[in-house]
Amino acid sequence: MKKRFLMVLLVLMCCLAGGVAFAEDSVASNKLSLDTVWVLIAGALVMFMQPGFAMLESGFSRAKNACNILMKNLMDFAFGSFFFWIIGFGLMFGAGNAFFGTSGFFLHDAGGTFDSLSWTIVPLEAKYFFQLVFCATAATIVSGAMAERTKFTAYIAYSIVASALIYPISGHWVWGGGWLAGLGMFDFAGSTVVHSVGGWLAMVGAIMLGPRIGKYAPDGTAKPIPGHNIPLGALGVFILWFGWFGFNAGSTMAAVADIGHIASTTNIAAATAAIAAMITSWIIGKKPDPSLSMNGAIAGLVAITAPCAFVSIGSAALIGIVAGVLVVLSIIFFDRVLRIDDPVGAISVHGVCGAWGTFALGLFAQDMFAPGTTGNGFFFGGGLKLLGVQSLGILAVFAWCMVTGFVMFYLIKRFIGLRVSRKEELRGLDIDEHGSEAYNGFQIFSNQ
Amino acid sequence: MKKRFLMVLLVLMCCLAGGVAFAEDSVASNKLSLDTVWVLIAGALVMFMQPGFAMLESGFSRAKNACNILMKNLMDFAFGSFFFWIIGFGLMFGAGNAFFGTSGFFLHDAGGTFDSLSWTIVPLEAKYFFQLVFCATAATIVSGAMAERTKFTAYIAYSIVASALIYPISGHWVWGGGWLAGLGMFDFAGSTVVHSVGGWLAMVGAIMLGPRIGKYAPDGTAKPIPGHNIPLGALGVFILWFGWFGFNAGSTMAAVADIGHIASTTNIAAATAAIAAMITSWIIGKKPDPSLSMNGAIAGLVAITAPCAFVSIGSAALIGIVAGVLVVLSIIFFDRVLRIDDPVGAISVHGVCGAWGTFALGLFAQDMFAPGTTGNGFFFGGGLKLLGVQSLGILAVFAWCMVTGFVMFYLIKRFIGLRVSRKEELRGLDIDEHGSEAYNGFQIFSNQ
Amino acid sequence: MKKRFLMVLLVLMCCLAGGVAFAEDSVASNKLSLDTVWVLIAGALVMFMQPGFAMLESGFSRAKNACNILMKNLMDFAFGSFFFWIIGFGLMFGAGNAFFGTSGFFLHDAGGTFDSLSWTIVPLEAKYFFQLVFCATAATIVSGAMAERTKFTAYIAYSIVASALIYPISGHWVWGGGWLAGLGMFDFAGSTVVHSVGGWLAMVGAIMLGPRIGKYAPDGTAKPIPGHNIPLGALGVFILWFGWFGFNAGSTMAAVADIGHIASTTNIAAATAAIAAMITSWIIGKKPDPSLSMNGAIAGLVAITAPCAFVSIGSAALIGIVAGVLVVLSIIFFDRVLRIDDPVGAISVHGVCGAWGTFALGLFAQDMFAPGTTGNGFFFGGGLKLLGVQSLGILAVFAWCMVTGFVMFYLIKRFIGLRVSRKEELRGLDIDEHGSEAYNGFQIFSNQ
Amino acid sequence: MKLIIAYIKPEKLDDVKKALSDANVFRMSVTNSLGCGRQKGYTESYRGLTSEINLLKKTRLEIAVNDDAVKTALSALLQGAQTGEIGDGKIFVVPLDECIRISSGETGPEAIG
Amino acid sequence: MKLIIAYIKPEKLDDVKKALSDANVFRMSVTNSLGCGRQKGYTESYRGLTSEINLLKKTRLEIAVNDDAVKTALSALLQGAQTGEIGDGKIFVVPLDECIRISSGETGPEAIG
Amino acid sequence: MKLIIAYIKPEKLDDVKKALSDANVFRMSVTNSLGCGRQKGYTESYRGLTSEINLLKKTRLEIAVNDDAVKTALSALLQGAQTGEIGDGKIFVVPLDECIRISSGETGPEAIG
Ligand SMILES: Nc1ncnc2c1ncn2[C@@H]1O[C@H](COP(=O)(O)OP(=O)(O)O)[C@@H](O)[C@H]1O
Ligand SMILES: Nc1ncnc2c1ncn2[C@@H]1O[C@H](COP(=O)(O)OP(=O)(O)O)[C@@H](O)[C@H]1O
Ligand SMILES: Nc1ncnc2c1ncn2[C@@H]1O[C@H](COP(=O)(O)OP(=O)(O)O)[C@@H](O)[C@H]1O
Repeated sequence: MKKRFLMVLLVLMCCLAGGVAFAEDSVASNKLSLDTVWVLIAGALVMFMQPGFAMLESGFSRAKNACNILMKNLMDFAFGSFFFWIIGFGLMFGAGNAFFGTSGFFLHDAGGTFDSLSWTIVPLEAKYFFQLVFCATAATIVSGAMAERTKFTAYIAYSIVASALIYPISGHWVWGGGWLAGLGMFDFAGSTVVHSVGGWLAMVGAIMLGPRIGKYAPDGTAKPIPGHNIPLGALGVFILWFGWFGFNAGSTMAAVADIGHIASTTNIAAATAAIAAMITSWIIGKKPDPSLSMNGAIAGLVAITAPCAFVSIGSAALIGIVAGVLVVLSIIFFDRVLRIDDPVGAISVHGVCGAWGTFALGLFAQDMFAPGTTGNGFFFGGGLKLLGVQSLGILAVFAWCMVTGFVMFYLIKRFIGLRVSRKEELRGLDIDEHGSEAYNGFQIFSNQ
Repeated sequence: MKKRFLMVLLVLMCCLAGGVAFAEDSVASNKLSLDTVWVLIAGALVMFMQPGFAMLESGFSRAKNACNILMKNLMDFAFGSFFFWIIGFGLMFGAGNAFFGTSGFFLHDAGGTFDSLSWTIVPLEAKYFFQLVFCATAATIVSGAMAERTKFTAYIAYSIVASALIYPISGHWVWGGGWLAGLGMFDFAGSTVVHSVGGWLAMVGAIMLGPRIGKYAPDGTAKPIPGHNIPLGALGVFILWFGWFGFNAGSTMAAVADIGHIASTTNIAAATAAIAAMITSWIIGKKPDPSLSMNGAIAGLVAITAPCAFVSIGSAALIGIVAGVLVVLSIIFFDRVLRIDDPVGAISVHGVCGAWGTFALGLFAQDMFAPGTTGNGFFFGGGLKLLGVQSLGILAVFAWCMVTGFVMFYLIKRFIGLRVSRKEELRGLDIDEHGSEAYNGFQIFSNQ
Repeated sequence: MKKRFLMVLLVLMCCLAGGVAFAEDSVASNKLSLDTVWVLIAGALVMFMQPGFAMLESGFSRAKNACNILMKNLMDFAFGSFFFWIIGFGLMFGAGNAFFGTSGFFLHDAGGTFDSLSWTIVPLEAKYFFQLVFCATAATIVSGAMAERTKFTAYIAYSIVASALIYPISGHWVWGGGWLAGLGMFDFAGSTVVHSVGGWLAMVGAIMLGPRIGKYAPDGTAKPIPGHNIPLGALGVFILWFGWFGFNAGSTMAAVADIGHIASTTNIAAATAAIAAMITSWIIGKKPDPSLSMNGAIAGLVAITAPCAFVSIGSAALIGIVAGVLVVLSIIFFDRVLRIDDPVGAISVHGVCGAWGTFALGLFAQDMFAPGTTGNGFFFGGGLKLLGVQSLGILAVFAWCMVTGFVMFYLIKRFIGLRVSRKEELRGLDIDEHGSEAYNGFQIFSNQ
Repeated sequence: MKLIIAYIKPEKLDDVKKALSDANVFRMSVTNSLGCGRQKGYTESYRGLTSEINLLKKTRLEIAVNDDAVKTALSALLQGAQTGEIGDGKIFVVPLDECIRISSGETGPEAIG
Repeated sequence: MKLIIAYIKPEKLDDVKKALSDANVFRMSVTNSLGCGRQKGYTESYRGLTSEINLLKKTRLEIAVNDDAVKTALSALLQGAQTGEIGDGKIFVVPLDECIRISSGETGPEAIG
Repeated sequence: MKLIIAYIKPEKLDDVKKALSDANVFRMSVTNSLGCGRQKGYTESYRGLTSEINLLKKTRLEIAVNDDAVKTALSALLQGAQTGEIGDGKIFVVPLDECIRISSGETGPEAIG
């Protein structure tokens, strides 16, 4: 029966083309089909980053909380898909003011509603699908930093607010034709729009929760709480790296030859960042640390997300190296100096390196890669203007996340409660929140 | 050397086009290439659902049977690939009568043999590859319901019969130009053709096997037998969700802009079903159950498979909600009332929700999405006709699977033996069937 | 801001087309875009084979070395990405002599530098990305054979030398317009160029390391050292199978309809090889062995890699069957007769079956699949010429790997040290090399 | 007071627990262990190599009881675990000098139950 | 000499180790075990079916001490593990006839520490 | 009858089993445990933070023997497990009041083997 369906589609396409000759019509329809195929595949790859995060986060925390983390990752995607359809997409891309969209809820296009996305010819629903998986990425980042002590209901509430309101609004500023876009800020695939938003919300969440029991000795020294399944975590990292080709190269939202360049910059930044993080951890800790090296790879990917289309492979390698060093130092800084307990390093990886990547765009951008857009960055003679706007964007989004994050988590704390009881935390969230065990039958030491 | 190869290909294509001018020729060849690329990628995504099932099924059963389940999943795909090439594809799509194809074995095209697939322009082998991975999906569903007690040889025998005969024949009715297609039944990507077939065969298998030792107390109350590796199961669920974009959107078998719509309906149904299943499990069991919520996501995907191209996003959300509630109730019903032991819930997820999805097509279809095909469903003023045909299709396939399933499993029981010995079941199938252990060195309680 | 970027791109494309009419221009640009999309997606799939190897190798070795293997797999890809950009790609595809390229380092194209890749129209960076992931595949194969006893620093050194020098140079001979290409050797996607290189280097490494403690009893009999996580290994196998569709079908480096054929031959060879390996292991060991069956699937994929575009589905099935039998016999031969300790079977899977696949091309090739390239193989009346050249290629690459492998590992042994201490090996490399444990909290027997 | 250590077949744990609780013995501690007894092992193979597994999986119980309860506990254990086949397991009885309930500090016979 | 077997709450292990080392007891062996005591279990559910988990996770310590050290060891154990709640655990003291240090072959009281 | 409890290095298990079977001791039960002895631990690091691991992995054997076999069993254990280094492990011998073979109900010395 697909047969009849396809024929009708064909006829429809011909109709769309009106009086135009057949050959031209097909050229255009081929282009449309190709762009849609590319956006859809890239979107599916980004969707696949969800298990990447789920495996990474559960592998890097303790066995007794594994089910809980998996449920959070599954459910934030489910709720996000729903609420981004109802509200988020409209707020982000619908016609409105410089601060948020005021139309386009339920994907309702009253004509011109989604002009902010008219630069890509793919159908509206393809746009929604692609943007949705980005939203879900931002939302899911937070679960890692809040792992092992957050109430399940509180997390659900957070994920709805973040997908429906917080992420779309700051997203509107940069990608929805809002005020930051107007000022000339660039963030190709979302170092700031996606990752920093996730990272900063993660920071607020981790602060308001406080550290896990046993994380800090009475004298304040940090203690390691090792992850229970490093192979699972490593799988997550590789899946994320894989999905990132959809994330960055797909952000063209059109099938253009330029995606070869983007894939190369993306890959090299991840590679150099992994190397740099490994070496940094080696110097600091005397041994090459697996989990920090893996964080390094992700940090490089986060950092190259904003500039991937605007910088050379060499610049990308440098951006990656800085991200790799930065992420290790930042993790140690948050862990030991600020004493914010972030089990998987989400704040440093996504918040800090997202900011670095956005800033690096202002340093390394070269006009030749996308003539007439970013212009040259600081290192290529472009002066401080671009750098200034980028910095402003970083700060604005930081401030936005701080304020809304604190309000949101405060209200959740007040009305739902943010943290599980001491007893529940000691026994593990899996049992009390879900009545489940992740590894039934395995004999596991549970003295933490 | 690929160079020479490519040049030759180019020349060949030009020849194919005959006297047509170059521009037109390339438009057509671009279309052909694009369609083939899309079908191939979608097919690879569907193939990737194999590890999705393998991880889900092994994670949701006990450690002592993990190798066995993995072997079954690997081998049913291997045997399926082989026998679908030899027999299955011809039976399903070859020219023949209203009940099965009688030609096209070994992909032999005698000219017009595969007219039932002429609505897609991709090469025959691309069609075979894409249809093969669908066949393998149907076959592999059964291993979950029959897990932890089926003889390996019996399962191999089953998988050959199912891939070579049972699946292709009912598939012919709907997709191969058979009698159900003639009546006007629609099943876009296979809620019935693929999933229900798998689910109903799973039911027959589970009935004929009987429950696992310890599943039912002497008084008949069902006891939980928890899965041993929920993170692995969750990974499987995410992989399936990912692969489903190939499953549904790829079923266009052509690169058309419509795939954006299909991806959106597919995703929203999975999301709402996961939410609905979680809430249902929460109400019934006082806590949000991870494995049921995961089943929910898959149930939503199964349900939206038939109608994905014909319904709105809103309808898809509703279809998902019903699927999510239904799957939990159905699992409990099969488990406690019918006392059919289905370790991973395959019957409810694929059988029941496959039927629901096919039925829902008759309720929610709207003519506007594929004009001239389904027409409007019951809720959009289309009356009961479509609903009737859909119901007939559901019942016909159900009956087909019952009859052939019982005959097949009866013969297997007779001549090979269906179930392992009590001792083997207690010790685990890994040791007696494969001489292996899944988690060597791990200390695992084995008191079940 | 992507909007502005896209517009500019559009304008650029129009400019590129110069005076050509719009319709034709778009046909060409569509073709370019489509080819690039295909190459990029295929490349991403091949990149995804990295976690495939990582999961397979860590799952098939012991828990105490899991982190170490994962780190090796992560880091060889990171270092490979970097050094293949700097040196490797130029050596392999840059203009030079019959033995290696002498230009094109840092992807610098001085005009005509990369003529050896001019048969594909995708942008240079897309070519780099695609070739890079092939290089990384070759490099990562070795870690499996050297698992559980190699020093981390030694492995890093190996991976740099292999990605920067050894792989690119023999690659140049076949794919870079070197002397083997000149003689008419064919290796479509790299049975020899990629897999045999990895396999033979793995052999040299395993020989120079010596077997793991406890692998051979004092009387020389081989003892099993079972892998610790077979589900993880199985996941790796499925991921590899999935990624292989990118590996083989993507090696067209152009979106052509022929990829349907390639996907079909690739899949059937994997399937028949898995079946053949299972049956062989069944006959020899009385039970169907999971890890050998999984090796069988990979062996089939390796074998079909060279001939996938040049042989029929039937021939592919035969090639797979031979590969499946061969790999089991070879593993046993290396294990018991040669007493080379190869924990995951990398030598047999990649070295031996890579050679078999390259040879099989000379047997089964048929002119009709790529007219004017390979011509007919021996079984189709093509005589011994092709077979001779293929054999020469196999031997030349074997010799190259032996010589360079021994020199490289000798120097590493001399200056870095190749093997960890006895104590470290007994306690596990995770603790002494990385200060980590893979499964924290799990109670694991560690008496091996 | 005695400390009873019993090795039983894993699949018998539920029966044993039932038999014990019928005999009013509710306290116990369970671990798993690998046992080498009269029961023959089985063969495992991996990648074509076989090895004799003669360490079989057993469940280990530790039950501290008062002297007057030893007999009933032992017969309950026997009843729950016995099938008559080789591999049913073993019971060891060790003298117990002292028993302390940590929560209350109680000692001796009162602390056992 | 005595062999002390203690079942404690897993999360108390660090406190217990500290209390013991303060009392100059440095040697011990730790396993985990499932325990059935007075403490009530909790309910687990899986796929809509619930089961009462009455085997709770406990940490098991084995500490061999000389006769003169038994008292201090026991009070250290109590101090480290006690919260006063049900579920704090149990301590069993078993007579120890002999102790041998494998490395040196030393026996008796010298070998314990 | 005695119950011998031995903590040995994991990698010595095969040697010990061989030595025991040479001494005609075939029955035993094996678990793994974490041990705190004289042997120094090692340092583990995770995400830049280090922690001293002083609970080392040991294999724990439980062997019930008749009084006349104690000596041979002990010397076999020593022979199989001894390297002379710190960390070789410890052996504890505990009096065994009773032993019952579950399958047959046999008790005492006959039941041990
Ligand atoms: N002498 C012993 N010392 C320690 N453990 C023993 C001894 N004899 C038996 N066991 C334990 O009891 C388990 C059951 O022993 P088995 O020989 O199978 O019992 P039976 O002799 O009653 O058939 C063994 O696997 C082992 O764990
Ligand atoms: N009689 C006994 N025999 C063996 N183990 C026991 C016994 N009594 C208690 N235990 C162990 O001690 C643990 C703590 O027991 P529990 O009843 O919770 O302590 P309390 O009675 O001090 O509250 C139990 O989980 C069990 O492992
Ligand atoms: N007093 C003790 N009580 C309980 N277990 C002990 C005791 N002494 C040693 N052990 C166990 O024996 C193991 C070996 O002890 P160790 O000090 O390394 O031996 P040695 O003193 O012979 O070098 C320890 O890891 C611990 O498991």
